[in-house]
Amino acid sequence: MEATQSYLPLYAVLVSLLAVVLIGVSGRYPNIREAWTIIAALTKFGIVVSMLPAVLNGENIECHIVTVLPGLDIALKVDAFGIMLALTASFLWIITSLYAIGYMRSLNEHAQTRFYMCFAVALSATMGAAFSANIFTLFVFYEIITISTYALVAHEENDEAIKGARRYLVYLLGTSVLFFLPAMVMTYIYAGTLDFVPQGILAGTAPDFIIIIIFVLFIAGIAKAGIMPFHIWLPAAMVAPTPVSALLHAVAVVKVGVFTVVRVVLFVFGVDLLAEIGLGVFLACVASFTIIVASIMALRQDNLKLRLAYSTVSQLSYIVLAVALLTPSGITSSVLHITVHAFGKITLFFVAGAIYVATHKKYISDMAGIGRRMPFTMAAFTVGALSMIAVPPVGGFISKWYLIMGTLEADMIAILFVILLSTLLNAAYFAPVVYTAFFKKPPEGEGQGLKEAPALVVVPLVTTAVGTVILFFASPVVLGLVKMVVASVMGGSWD
Amino acid sequence: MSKQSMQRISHDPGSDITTQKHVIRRTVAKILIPFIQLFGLYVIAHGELGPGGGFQGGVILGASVIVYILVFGLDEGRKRVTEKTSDLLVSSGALIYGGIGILCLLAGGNYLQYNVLLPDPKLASHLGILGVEIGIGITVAAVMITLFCETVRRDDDD
Amino acid sequence: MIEIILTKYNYWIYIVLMMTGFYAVMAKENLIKKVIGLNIFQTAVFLFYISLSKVDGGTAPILINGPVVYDNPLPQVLILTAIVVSVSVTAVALAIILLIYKAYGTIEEDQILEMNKHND
Amino acid sequence: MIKHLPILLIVVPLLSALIIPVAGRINRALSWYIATIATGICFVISLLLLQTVLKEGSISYWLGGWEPPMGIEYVIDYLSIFVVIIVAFIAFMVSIYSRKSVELEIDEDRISVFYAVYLLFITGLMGIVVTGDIFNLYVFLEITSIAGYALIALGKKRQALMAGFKYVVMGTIGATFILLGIGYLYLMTGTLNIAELSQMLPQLYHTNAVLTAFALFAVGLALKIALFPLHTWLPNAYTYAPSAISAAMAATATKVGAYALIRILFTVFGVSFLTFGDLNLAHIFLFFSVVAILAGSILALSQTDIKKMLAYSSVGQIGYIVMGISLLSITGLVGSLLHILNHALMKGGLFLVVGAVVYKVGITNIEGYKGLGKKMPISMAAFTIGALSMIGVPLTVGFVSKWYLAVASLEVGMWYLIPVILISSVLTAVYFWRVIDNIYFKTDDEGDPGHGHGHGHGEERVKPDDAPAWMLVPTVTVAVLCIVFGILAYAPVSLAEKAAVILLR
Repeated sequence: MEATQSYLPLYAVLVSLLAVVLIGVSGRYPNIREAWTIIAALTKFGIVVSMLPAVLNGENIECHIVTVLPGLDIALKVDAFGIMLALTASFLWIITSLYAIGYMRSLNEHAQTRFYMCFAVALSATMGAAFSANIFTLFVFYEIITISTYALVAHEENDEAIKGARRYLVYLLGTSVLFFLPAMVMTYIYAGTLDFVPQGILAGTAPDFIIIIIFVLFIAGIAKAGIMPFHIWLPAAMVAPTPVSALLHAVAVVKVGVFTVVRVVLFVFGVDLLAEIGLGVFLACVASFTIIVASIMALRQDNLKLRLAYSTVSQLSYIVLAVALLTPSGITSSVLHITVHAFGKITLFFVAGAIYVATHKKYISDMAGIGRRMPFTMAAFTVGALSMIAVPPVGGFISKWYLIMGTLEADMIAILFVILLSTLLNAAYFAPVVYTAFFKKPPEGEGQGLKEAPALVVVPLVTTAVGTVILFFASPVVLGLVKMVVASVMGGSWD
Repeated sequence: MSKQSMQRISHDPGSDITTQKHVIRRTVAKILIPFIQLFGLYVIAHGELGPGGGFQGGVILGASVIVYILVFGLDEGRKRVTEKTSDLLVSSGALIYGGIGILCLLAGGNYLQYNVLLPDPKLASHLGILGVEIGIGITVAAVMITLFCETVRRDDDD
Repeated sequence: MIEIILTKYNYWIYIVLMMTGFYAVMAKENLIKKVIGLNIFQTAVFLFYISLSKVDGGTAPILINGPVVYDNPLPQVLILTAIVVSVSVTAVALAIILLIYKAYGTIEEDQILEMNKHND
Repeated sequence: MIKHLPILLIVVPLLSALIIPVAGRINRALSWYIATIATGICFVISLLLLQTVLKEGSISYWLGGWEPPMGIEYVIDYLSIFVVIIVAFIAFMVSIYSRKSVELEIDEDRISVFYAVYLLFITGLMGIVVTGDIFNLYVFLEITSIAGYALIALGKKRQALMAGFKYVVMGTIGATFILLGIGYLYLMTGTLNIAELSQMLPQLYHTNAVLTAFALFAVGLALKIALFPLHTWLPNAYTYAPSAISAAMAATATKVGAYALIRILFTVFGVSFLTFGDLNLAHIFLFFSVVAILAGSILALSQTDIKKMLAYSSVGQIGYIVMGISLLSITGLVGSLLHILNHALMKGGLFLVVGAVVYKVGITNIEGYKGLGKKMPISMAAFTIGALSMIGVPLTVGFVSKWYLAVASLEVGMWYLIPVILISSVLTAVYFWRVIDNIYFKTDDEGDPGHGHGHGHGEERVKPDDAPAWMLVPTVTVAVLCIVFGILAYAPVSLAEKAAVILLR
């Protein structure tokens, strides 16, 4: 695969950092401040898109920034896998920015300047993570995301928020320092490099038990992927304002988490090595456990955002499970699901926020009949839910299709049952919401008629819902990109 | 140590010693002090060849002033060697030492390499060491005086 | 055993002295006594150095006429410096004690610590 | 003049220290100018020396033109220049900073005394690093310590006096042990020149006298660098000293002590001595370093005073430095040297910020930091950088040294050190996060009812009121360097590597 040198990926990262400064300077003038956010989001998306043709041509765009220590470089590299996450995140940032403006203004939130600044930092770091050329760079951006989103989670500054934010920080920072970092050090010692290479760098460098230790440390260290028992931060982080939950906890943070897992599995260990030691099965078991348990926990939540949070935990493990199958279809599903789930889940979170803006309701049991008053919102919710359950013609179906193919390829029938069971559970916890919203009678005394959230809130969520559907019909386009990823990591043994 | 005994130390010895009954002490001190000082200078000046030197001579010089203060009181002593003077002496003594070192540098030698100071290296060494000893002597004497005065001073003002 | 004690008596003396001083530093509450202990502690080491320089039958290291057996002058010079250091330490310590007395009205360590506890 | 740079490094601050009392009598303001110019010159000299050393290798200077081992020799090699630059830079920064800070914290009539003693302190530090004579090292160590005692006792609170006294006692005991150790080495070899000692000692490794000397050095230096459990003088000393001095001492004094430890362990005794007998002597240090790292972090957790918290954190960080030393590998030593630099930058910066808060708000307890993020945004940003660096977040200097230490401990097969480093990093994160939380996410409710939890555009109403530029500039410079050397770590690493290779030869 050829590589071209270019500063484009660096610009993609820096655009939003520049925006941070501009946002901070113009904090006094909300309109200008938010204009900067939008401009930065559009520019970023533009830059990412401009790199797409080259990537589709099979080129990698590389950008070496600085050598911190011999063997420790900050370097960016755009490949097919990275650009998928980058495209998803930068596109959704545009929409989320619009949504955030509507949401924050409607609720007249405080400290909005800080909010937008941290938001932009988190996005920069997400781009950086997507384009990281080695574990070290990825680790750096991973930590930047944690720290910048801490401020967003603690945004409300009340006791609950501080407590939730602290738990968030302790889990994410703690695991990354305690497990991720030593895993990185060990990788460096044994492999002598930290670069991502499509077939892995660890093969043949260390005895099996060391590989196992490193693997377990990596999986435990990447708490952002929400694998149990390191998922607790995710529900705790739901105290954040909804746009934060939406973008960061359905897209940026958790997606960087699973992205990192997939990166590490495919580009550090390599499919062959893991298959040889049998670590894929281990990871699949952990992920299956998480899928089932998180789904059951989601069933028990009455707070809509919490239910979505547990649903996220379970969906993230689909991605991990898929890659753990170590088969072409599994990896396809994994990479695809990162994007598909992002669109679906962000819609759902947008809806939760819209309901809160319009009616200040948080609990599902209070939402009886709300679908009549907020038809667009709840329709979008239904689309999102369908995507989670994987019903055609919504994007979720495609990735689950490949997942099931993957289990068959890998000959793991047990996993197939897990998937089927969890699909039922998904349906079980989303259906009541839809039912309550549309078919239950609203309580007495509540007004009738349309009471949608402001347009700036509703338009984005409808857009993402439509996006979910488009993903289904446009799946051949996306799959083209995914197949490039799969081809590279399978070492050409797959057509 | 009790509070009273501390006060006795910081008590100005001048107030009751200046009375007539201490006439013997005062007379003896007046006779002795010049000789003590002369001896101090002797010791300083012979530091380069014989036993002695700036430290020892400086202490002896300082002691002479301390004797004076013990006998005539702090106020009287501070009139002779004011705070300003002793501070200046502390610095200037050490500056003489440092300055000679710098002179050696300027003359093209290493720091404190006296023999480059004059055409005759032997003479230069002698003079250089003598100068340094004088500087040290001044500093040590002044430090002794300052330390003593600071210790016995009674601080009513703060 | 006896021989060791007798021939290395300078070591024994310095160790006994040193520990005496150390004891005073540790055990005495009075700050001035602590400083005295500190001085004894240091002086013991000076004594050790000086005893190192002694050459049997040597004279003071002053060259008068011709070569004679004389003591090693270097440790003595070193200790001269060390004494200056020690005097400076004592001076600083005493100055601090004076200030402590002014601030607390006592120089007993236990009382001072008690007062500090109440202050915090 | 290049030839004379090593001695100028000492003479310039020394003579300036002597001029200050005189000049201070003419005009008080002069003392600050002299101190700043002197430390500035030192910094320039150290840079010139760095250039020379990089070009020519080590430099030797014969004091008074006497040839070593007869005369005193000043040697500047890679290790010395590494530390010299740190000391000179921090000294310069702290001098600039002092202008305002000292004005507030020191009585007016003591200001020139302060600067004079401060320069003496720097003189001593420079001397320790530059000298090639072990007795001279002792003398400079004591000059530094005595100046340090006086500086600490200059603190405003009366507890400063007791802290200073405690430091006098502990410091003097340590110094006396070192003196005694020097005596034993002289007894065995008849020389005081470090280079000559290192050549003569290998034949004497088996003697008890050399072992005794080693033990005495170990204890004495452990006291000077405040290695747990001999750290007891440090917390109070740093807490009650004037702010500028807390910063200067935290950033330089223990670092130079660590330099002395490295010099004596590796150059004087030699690495083969440590593993010569049945017992690996380095393991003793290793044990105490682990205890220090953990105990320092845990003790720091329970503090309510921020200066004390930083002081205990220093105890832990010294553990890191000693750990790197006692691994006896090049990577470990590089980590140790890097941590000397890095900790000087981050802890120095943190103490500078604390001083700025004292200047503006007058408090040092952690509770009082509530809402300061809006009041003093620049200072607090510097604090945050320092804190992140202490935690060891990548792209800050703290990460680089921890990385080296972790790699080194794996290299020598001591994987069990990794959890120690990690746990202490987590603890560090916890105790710093308490402060960060107060700074950015809590508001001072009693302070001003106008802001606080009010929704709307509350944040625009708090007027930033940061420290004066004289304090901000050095603080920010140090903080920025925390990041610069975190990213461009290659520069210090290459120098440290050169030093480590020579030391472990």
